Amino acid sequence: MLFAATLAIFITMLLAIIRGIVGPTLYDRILAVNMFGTKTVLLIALLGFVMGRPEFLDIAIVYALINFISVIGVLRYSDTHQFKHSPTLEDPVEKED
Amino acid sequence: MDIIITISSGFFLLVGSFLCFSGGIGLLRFPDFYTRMHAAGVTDTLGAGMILIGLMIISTDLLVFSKLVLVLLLTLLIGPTTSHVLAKAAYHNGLMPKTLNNHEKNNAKETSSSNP
Amino acid sequence: MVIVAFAIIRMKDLFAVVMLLGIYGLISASFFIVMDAVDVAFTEAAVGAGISTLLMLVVIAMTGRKEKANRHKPFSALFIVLVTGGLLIYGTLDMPHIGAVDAPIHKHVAPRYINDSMAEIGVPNIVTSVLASYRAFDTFGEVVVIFTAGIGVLTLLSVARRKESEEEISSINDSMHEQHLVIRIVAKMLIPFIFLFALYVQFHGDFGPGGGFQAGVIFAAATILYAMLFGLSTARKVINQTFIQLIAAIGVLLYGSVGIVSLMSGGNFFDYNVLASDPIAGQHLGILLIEWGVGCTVASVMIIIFFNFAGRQELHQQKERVQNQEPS
Amino acid sequence: MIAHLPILQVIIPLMAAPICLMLKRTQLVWLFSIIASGLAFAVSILLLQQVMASGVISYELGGWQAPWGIEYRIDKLNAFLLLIISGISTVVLFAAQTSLEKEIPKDKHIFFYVLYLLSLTGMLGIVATGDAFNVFVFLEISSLSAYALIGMGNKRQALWASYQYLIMGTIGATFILIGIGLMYQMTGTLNMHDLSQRLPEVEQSRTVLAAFAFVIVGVCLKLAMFPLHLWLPNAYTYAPSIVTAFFAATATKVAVYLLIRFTFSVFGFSFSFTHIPLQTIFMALGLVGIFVASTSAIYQNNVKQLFAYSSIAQIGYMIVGFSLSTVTGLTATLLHMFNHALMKGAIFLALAAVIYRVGNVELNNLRGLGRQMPLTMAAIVIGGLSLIGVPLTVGFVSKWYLLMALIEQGWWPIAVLILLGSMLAVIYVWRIVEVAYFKEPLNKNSTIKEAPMSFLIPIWVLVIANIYFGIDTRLSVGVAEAAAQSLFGVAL
Amino acid sequence: MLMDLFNHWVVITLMMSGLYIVIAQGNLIKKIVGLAVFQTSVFIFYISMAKVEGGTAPILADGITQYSNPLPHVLILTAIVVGIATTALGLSLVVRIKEAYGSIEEDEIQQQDNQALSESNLEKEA
Repeated sequence: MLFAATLAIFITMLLAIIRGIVGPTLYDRILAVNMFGTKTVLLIALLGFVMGRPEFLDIAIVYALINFISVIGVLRYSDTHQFKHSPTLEDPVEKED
Repeated sequence: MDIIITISSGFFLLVGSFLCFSGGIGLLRFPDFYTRMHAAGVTDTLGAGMILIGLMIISTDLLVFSKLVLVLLLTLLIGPTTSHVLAKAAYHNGLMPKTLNNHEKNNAKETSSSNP
Repeated sequence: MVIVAFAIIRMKDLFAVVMLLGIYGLISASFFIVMDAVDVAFTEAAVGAGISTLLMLVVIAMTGRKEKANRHKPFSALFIVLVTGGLLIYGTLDMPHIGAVDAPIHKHVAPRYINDSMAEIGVPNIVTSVLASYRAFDTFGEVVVIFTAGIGVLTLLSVARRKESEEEISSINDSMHEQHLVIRIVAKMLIPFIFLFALYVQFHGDFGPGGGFQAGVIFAAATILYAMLFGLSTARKVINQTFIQLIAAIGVLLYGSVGIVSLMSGGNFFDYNVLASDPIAGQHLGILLIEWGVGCTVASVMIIIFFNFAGRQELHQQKERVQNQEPS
Repeated sequence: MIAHLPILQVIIPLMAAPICLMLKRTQLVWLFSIIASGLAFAVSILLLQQVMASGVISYELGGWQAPWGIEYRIDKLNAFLLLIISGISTVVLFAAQTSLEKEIPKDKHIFFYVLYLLSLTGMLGIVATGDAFNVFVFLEISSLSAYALIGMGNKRQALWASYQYLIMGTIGATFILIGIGLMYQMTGTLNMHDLSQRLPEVEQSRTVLAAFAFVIVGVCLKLAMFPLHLWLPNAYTYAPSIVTAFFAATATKVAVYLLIRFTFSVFGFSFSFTHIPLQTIFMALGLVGIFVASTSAIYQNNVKQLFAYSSIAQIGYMIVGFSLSTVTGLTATLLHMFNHALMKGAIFLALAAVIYRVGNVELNNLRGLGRQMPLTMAAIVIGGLSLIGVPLTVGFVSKWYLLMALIEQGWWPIAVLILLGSMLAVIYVWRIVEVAYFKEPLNKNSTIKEAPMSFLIPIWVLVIANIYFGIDTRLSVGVAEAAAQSLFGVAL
Repeated sequence: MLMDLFNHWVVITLMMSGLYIVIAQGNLIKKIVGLAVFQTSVFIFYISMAKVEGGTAPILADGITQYSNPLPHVLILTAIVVGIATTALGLSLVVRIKEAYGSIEEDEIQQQDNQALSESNLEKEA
């Protein structure tokens, strides 16, 4: 049962990576990283149980924190003026497809 | 007694992983950024919660149980906040959501370009 | 993993590269977990995925996002890369297989660590016992490396700050407030918890994954979160520059003085058995002090590095704001 | 306390660095770092005497036996190196205070001394340690502080030079890390002495060959040997002149020591010279390095760049001596390390004095300096002469031993090439002499006074040492000879 | 047999891609990212060396006999910290270069340097 869950999580992470690489706008990539982060937290929790070593949960907590801080960092420094026009720059791309 | 535990944890794990999986697919297939946001945000918190509850049921000693509760609380707190901040920053920087009228404009453009 | 690496090569937009580097760090950390390297996964997650991505972001905010066209020289680079790659693959042909129990490294030095580290040092986490006692000098060298990096960044980036007046700080504070309302409330709840968690990791290093480095990095991550959300100037008021430099120096000195004390009382440089009455208590005391020294240095150096980078970034923003006002 | 000398050698400058950070006034920090460096120099002299008397000293850190804990192994080779490094650093520190006023902003002086002491610790740590991974850690300490120090130069090219040095240095260090990893995988131990005993068994496997190749390439990158020397000229030219004086005399020597330590002590003499045609490769690269570097030195306008290229040429001489793989060849290399440190130290310190007075070292700005700054220019001339290898100077001794080693092997054509190389050196030294003494100064009423005393004392200490060791070679040749024999005789 | 060494070959491809980025790409930040990729792949190489089949994480727990080797973990902890130190220093140099040269493209900086050099030669002849 645990193994099935780890497999599902692993596939979702792959999907997140694809979105991360393809993602047209800047915010798609941030979303992909955020989703990837939360999924890794789950993966580690599951691995902890699969491998029978419950100490892994400390790492899961750290993961969640670091993911939170890096997403905040990304957003905090992404609203400086260089990025102001670049999302709209990419916007026309958005509208065409 | 432990049969019930394994069944219920199995049930939670299955539902949780299905939710996460659907979130992943939603992330790829949805056309616009905000719809993807919706897919990812919802399944993140709910799917994670379900899996963690599933793990809690089969966890053996108290220390592991308390850590799992901690992780659950954290994900429930962090998940929505990050989605909120992400959406606000995106909107703030002028990423217009693809609303219905955009569609009409595009269709109008396509139809007008196609028929003359 | 490999997909991400090739994506980084192809990617032009620097911002995406940093994002992919974050993902790359996360994948390698989860790989370490699968490979039973718990402490390493801990540090890689906190440092590789967290701090380095943040630093890169601050630098990109200053230097612009787009990367110019590729250079014409990929062939000679490809040649060098292929030669080294070939040499490496040639080297791996005789390597013991992954997980082979009879590989030489498991026979010569390591069994002693595994079997009698409990008897000699009494610390369950073998990695911490090797890190802090058998090879304590390596970790001392490492603390000095971090200290050098902190001083290096200070020399390159430290900018003489003019004294901001009181109301200017509060004006920034208000503008920040209405901009990030939700996040500040959540952060107010989370930051004390993160500090507590950092201390837990610091003292938990003997039993589970954790120790000085990880605690220092988490502590610094919490301060960085505070500085990002509540404005750099308020953060500087909470932790001023000279105080942080002092703590970094004290951390290194604490670590070194543990060695000197064991030197004075007869043992060799990092010999903890001499510290207390019986050897085991001496080892515990030595490891605790060393972890504490490492934690102080790493936390203060990470804070120094981030404050300098963010300070320099704010300087840029003020310059740009001035430029925008002049022409318009 | 005598038993703990090996560790004190590294700990004194290391503990001095954070303490310097706490002291507030630069005057105090300068004095404190001179005391620390002087103590390190005294410890290295004591160590040398102890080693010459009682052979190899082994010091287990933390009380654990060799392969488990980290072990400091001092034999004649690294005691000799420790002496050179700490000696040069103490002398260079004397001139640091005055030279910094003109080159580094006031608030950064304390950071300069802290980084200076840290790079000194890194180098002493590399030379003293007997543990392979510890070499990597201290290598990082010395190179990180080197990047920061070079980055402090006041011209903007300093930043670019430091960046290039960082990229190449980190690649070199990571190559060494890969090499150590491969070696560890095949033998299971990190201690160099233990490695040298366990490597012969696994010598045939390809992994050890790959490990050897990686370590050698990594060290050659740090060594700025001919094909991999691109970072050195810019780094030494644009760095603050005190940093150039310190690094020119010591940094590359530490890398040569690493090369010798890995090929002779760790991999064993038989493996490294018979298995791979190391001899011919290094000989060829060394010779080509000498000629290319000397010719490019001739066309330089900036005198600091000129002597940076000449340093690459001198390293070429060391590589040629090393590639002979005979006792006299190795003695010639060790001797040349000692002599080159003295020569380059004197020349770059004198250039620091010129920069202090004139502001820059473009060749045409040195016109007529012979009369205005007689003592400094005399030091440069004597340093140049010993570079060429004129009798009665230190350079002559090392050239003489190199030629003897070559003739002993019967390769007299290479000996002729070496003499040709020194002729090239004559050309670029003559260029300076001609400009300084036989050209009239540009503006007649230029009031350039002689360099202050704080420069002249260290310069002339080095110049006198240059001449003294040219005549009385008991110390330098004796120790070099003994070290070479010990390397050939027993592997460590 | 092939499967066991597969892990090493993955590590080598990562190392080579990191090295390629450092050498071929012009942008200074891209070089530092390449350096980070290169160093992380070396860490993975060390850790995959330490794994023992069926061994668990090196934390002593009763009832478990087979542990994987703790020594490479210690080495890697040091190497990660060294990696982050080099990245931090490299990034601070990039910031200073951006201010001094106005650009972070390698060939533009080289061009500005050569220009400065040729100007100084010109005024020497004049």
